[in-house]
Amino acid sequence: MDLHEYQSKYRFAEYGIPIPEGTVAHDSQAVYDIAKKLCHPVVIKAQVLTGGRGKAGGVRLAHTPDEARQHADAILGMDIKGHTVQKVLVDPASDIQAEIYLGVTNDRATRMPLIMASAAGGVDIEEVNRESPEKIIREHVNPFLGLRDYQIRHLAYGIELPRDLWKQFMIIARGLYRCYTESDATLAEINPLIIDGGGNLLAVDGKMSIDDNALFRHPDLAELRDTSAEPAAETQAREAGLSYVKLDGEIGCMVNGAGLAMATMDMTKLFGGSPANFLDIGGGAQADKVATALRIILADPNVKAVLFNIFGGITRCDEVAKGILAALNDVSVSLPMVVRLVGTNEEAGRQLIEEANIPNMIGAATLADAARSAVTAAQGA
Amino acid sequence: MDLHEYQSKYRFAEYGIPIPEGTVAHDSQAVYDIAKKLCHPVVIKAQVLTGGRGKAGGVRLAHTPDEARQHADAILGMDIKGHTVQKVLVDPASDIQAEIYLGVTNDRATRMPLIMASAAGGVDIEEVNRESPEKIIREHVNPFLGLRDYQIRHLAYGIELPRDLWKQFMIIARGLYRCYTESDATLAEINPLIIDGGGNLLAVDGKMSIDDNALFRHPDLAELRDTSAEPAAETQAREAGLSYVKLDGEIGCMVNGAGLAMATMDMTKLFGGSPANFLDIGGGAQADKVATALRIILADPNVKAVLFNIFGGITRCDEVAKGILAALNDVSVSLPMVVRLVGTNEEAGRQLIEEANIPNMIGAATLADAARSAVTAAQGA
Amino acid sequence: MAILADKNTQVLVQGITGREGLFHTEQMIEYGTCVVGGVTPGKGGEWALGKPVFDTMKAARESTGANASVIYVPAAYATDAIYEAIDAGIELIVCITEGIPVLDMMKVRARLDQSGSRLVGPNCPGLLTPGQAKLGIMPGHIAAPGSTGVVSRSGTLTYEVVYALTQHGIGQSTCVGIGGDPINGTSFIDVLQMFEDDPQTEKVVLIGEIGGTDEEQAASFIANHMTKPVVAFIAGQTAPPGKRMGHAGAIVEGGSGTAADKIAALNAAGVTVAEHPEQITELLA
Amino acid sequence: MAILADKNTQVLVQGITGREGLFHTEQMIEYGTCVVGGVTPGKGGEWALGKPVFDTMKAARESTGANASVIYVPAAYATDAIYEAIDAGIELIVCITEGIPVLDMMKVRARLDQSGSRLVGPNCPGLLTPGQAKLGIMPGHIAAPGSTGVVSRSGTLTYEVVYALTQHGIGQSTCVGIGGDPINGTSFIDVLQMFEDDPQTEKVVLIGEIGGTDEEQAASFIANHMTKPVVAFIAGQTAPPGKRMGHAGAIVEGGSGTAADKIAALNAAGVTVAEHPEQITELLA
Repeated sequence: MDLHEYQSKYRFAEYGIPIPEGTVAHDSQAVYDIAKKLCHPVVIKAQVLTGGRGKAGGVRLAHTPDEARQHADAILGMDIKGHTVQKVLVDPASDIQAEIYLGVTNDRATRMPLIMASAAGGVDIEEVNRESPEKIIREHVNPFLGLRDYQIRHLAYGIELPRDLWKQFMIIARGLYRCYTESDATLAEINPLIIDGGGNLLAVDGKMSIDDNALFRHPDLAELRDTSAEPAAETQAREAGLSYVKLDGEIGCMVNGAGLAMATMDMTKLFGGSPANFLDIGGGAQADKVATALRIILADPNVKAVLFNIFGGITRCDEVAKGILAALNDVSVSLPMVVRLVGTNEEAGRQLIEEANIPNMIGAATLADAARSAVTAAQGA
Repeated sequence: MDLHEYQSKYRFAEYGIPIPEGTVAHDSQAVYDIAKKLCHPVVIKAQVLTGGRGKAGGVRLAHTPDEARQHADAILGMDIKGHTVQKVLVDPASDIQAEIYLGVTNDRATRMPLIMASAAGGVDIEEVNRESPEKIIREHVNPFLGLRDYQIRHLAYGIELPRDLWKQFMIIARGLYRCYTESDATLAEINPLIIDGGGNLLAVDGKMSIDDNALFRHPDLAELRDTSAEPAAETQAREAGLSYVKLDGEIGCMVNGAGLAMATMDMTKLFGGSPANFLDIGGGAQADKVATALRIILADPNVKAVLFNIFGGITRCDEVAKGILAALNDVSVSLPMVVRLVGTNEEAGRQLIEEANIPNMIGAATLADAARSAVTAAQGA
Repeated sequence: MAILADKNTQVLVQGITGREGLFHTEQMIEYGTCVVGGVTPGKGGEWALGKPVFDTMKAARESTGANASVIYVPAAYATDAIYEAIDAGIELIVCITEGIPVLDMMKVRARLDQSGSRLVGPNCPGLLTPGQAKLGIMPGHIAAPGSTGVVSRSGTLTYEVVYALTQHGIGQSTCVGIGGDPINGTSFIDVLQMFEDDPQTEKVVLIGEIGGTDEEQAASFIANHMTKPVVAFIAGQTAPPGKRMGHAGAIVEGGSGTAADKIAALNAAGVTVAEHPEQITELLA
Repeated sequence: MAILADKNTQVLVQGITGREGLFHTEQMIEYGTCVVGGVTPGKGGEWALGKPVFDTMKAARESTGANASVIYVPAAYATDAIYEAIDAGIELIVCITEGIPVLDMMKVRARLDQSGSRLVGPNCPGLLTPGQAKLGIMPGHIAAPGSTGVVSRSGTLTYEVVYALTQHGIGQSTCVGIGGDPINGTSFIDVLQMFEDDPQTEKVVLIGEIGGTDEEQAASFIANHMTKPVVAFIAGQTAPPGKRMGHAGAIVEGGSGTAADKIAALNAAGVTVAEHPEQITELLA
């Protein structure tokens, strides 16, 4: 789960990290008031859970409250990569002398937390990593010992941080690491961490991602989830215990198991189509879950055909077929549907689907057949 | 540093461990008031930092406030192994159905914390350990992972704790372990942890020792030190940075280094004497430290002779000699003194001592000579 | 022979009296797995499916002499169950549980590295040695004994492949689901090494997916240390970067971990990569 | 030959610009120890006693190629210094610092066990290979080269013994103070093994004290694994139980750890135990 910039920064502040004294606003009048109160040039920043808002015009500098209001009018409601801007953060503009990157993440390869710093902050750190990886100083953290002061010094030394800022940097890095572990984050980064005109460090932009698996022990963080910012279908799916990701294609996929779902998506591509979504309905195939999944798939106007690919393992295929048929009593589907059932009792399952004799539903024996049929059906629809 | 029973139990309570709702009192009127308020039979317990208070009559049951006052009169001011009782804990008497032992300590051999439980609580656990070690269930704790619930269950299972008490026991054991680590304790024990008439667990007696080396990060615990309960000389020594332990013999020892100090004590015994103290003056031998040490030694009326044994390593023996002589200007010593200086510049050091021509001070070349002389001097004094 | 488990493996079930645990224990027993007991705290002394239930793994291990365990306990308690199994000296621990936080798994891995235990999973279907033993939730009847080893990060995708193999007369030595989480106990390389050393195994199927660099590491291992032929499949070629596809491990992180990178690495290592799961059977023939 | 350190050992001093660090570094250099630099956070780039000062051990190690370090930093920072030295890949770490909390040392030990580093100390005088190198605070001139190895938990008591040996013409291969804390990096057994393996060492002096069971373990090791003669001395025969005698390690805990027990164990192992320190010289002759 990703946090907004303002949520991340407010959380950083709880760990002693200095942030600009900004405020979130939902309308331009509030932006005007905040700018007036700050009595300082302000930056108005779109709060959306996606990258590239700067290029999209979602970050603007205003010298007067009036200008702030105008910018807010422009930004609020703006669409950035499919996300509608519903709130902005109004921060006092900073006098930026230098931009540093500081981030903690999970390193899968070493199975340890990794803290990274770079003097080349303010830009996309992945680009820095690709183009000049030596500009990123890295320290792996022993999960039992936590981040040690000497590791922070190693970072400060590596990025050639002026000696008089080491103490501030130490407090910030310690805070960021504690924030990362105590939040069960998979990413906690400050970019940029600036040196301002007064020679102080300030976390001007921040980002956090929380481990979804750990939300059960962080009810306060779980509450920060901004469902208004995510497609309604994803919210609906999560609440139903389905795993759903919207994509751009025309073939709606309903599969049990994440790996099989990805393989099914890949298969539609292989045969010249393209998947409209990733959707894992999990174990079994109870009618109500199938029905919810169908509704979510059909709500996507791009979808031209639906592909069911269910492996009957512990749950038998005849039961799965019954689940699908029961769901179709609830949800009316006019689009073509391709059903592939495989595994235990697959013959019986297929027979049930055939006997139901649903005109817009066809069976398939192999995954290749199923994908081919779905692509053909989508093209014909 | 040892904590009093009441200090230990109050601390346990902060970690969710149930304790009797008792109060500490310094005089018998307060004891009367507490007993009256509790409206229940009470136990009056001497708070002294030594064992065996029960046998000494320092723990008594009272059924009425008047009886409580009488017992308090008897206990307050009592001498228990050299400690004067200055306060008592007044606890409501418990209905004891069973007595359990539960303790956490550092196990030097495995270098891990060790948690132990026994159904044979209420008595000296070291005796249980000697006589029937199988009655003590032990779990070593990985210092990085902390005490895990399954380890607590292993203890509960091992001591055959009734199943309906497991949940309470879990909370208590978790609390005790947290209390142990967060206090940097070397020992945290509940003995007995009783099952009362209502079928609940209750920590009726408790004991904690804190790692002196860790007090720098526990100012709250450092403040709990009860200097009124320890011999004045030990307080004085600690404040001067000396390491001092009073013993029963007649030869006052002043040595630099703990190992050498113990060897010196042993040596007096070997030659038929006995040490009045352990005293390590640490590195070097500045005049003011020597003077303080001398005052502490001389304050002990049993002391009949003083033995200096100083190894001049980094500090040269002539400097040590000067320090001793300067201290003698401050402190007048009428008892016989034996001085042995060994190591760097020992000749020069000895010469200085001889030239000072102090009538009651004699030099010695070897440790054996020094000890023999001191024993003879003490016997003659 | 086979790898990891066979008919002599003596299995304890952690969480045996839970809904999941009970259901799958029954399936394991039906399959012929030597289940010797189980653990559910607070239920020691009871019986489940004719097997003794213990309060702690230590007691269970001492009473039964088991050398393996399968964990079916909720995520909040699963790491404790793993540590308990390690402390009890269990050699093979299979953790089915899904949803263990990453930071917890980092500590589990560090603890495992200092122990004599092997962990398979978490968030995995477990493992199956056809005709001998089933530790986990793989449907037993889809498999058949043979000489092809299967190792996978996936669940139903593995079943799909194993079932296809069986239907085409290609039996399996052992099928191992290592799990889809970013940090797990056993890697592709660990299992590949075992297959390489196992006389029964002649060919290997590797089923990977996007995210992380396990497949790339496997490719390098295959190139340098394996003599047996490997056929691979990588799921997630159409997954967009940065999105979580069900498995916590299946996030394409910053340019690395894409299907294309993995396929390229495997091809470079001389591994045949199937275009789709059903092609695996052809490529093995 | 000798053990642990010789004239080729390249030493970094952690806390080189502190009062203690500076004083003892000077003494170490004077003795001929190959000190190649030091670390004091925030003073990187400066020089101390003609040696370069670095901000971090990693930088110091990379610049100098040092393989040993001596730590003279206050107790509150000493564990961090140890971890830093381990992470920098230092093979021999000598920690002089006194007063490190026991719980911290438990973690240090667990970390050490997974590393390639050896720690001597903390709360120790360090080690001395006469005529070659001095890592710590032992007065250099009290020792002389020879074939007797000395290992001790004590400070000045060690000096006393070493000095007596030297005065009686008995030179030392290496003198090692392992420190008086309840938990330390190197045990008697570790050092005894090294002396047993060291061709230069012919006899060994072991100086123990009350508390713990290190001497008992040493006795069992000597009985089973040592061919070279060992003479021992145990301090603290007159210490009352339960009282802390300066060293945190010197507490007689619950009946075990007494001098009598230790002497009995050593005697049973065939070790000659001196009645007093000065007798050691006689017993060695």
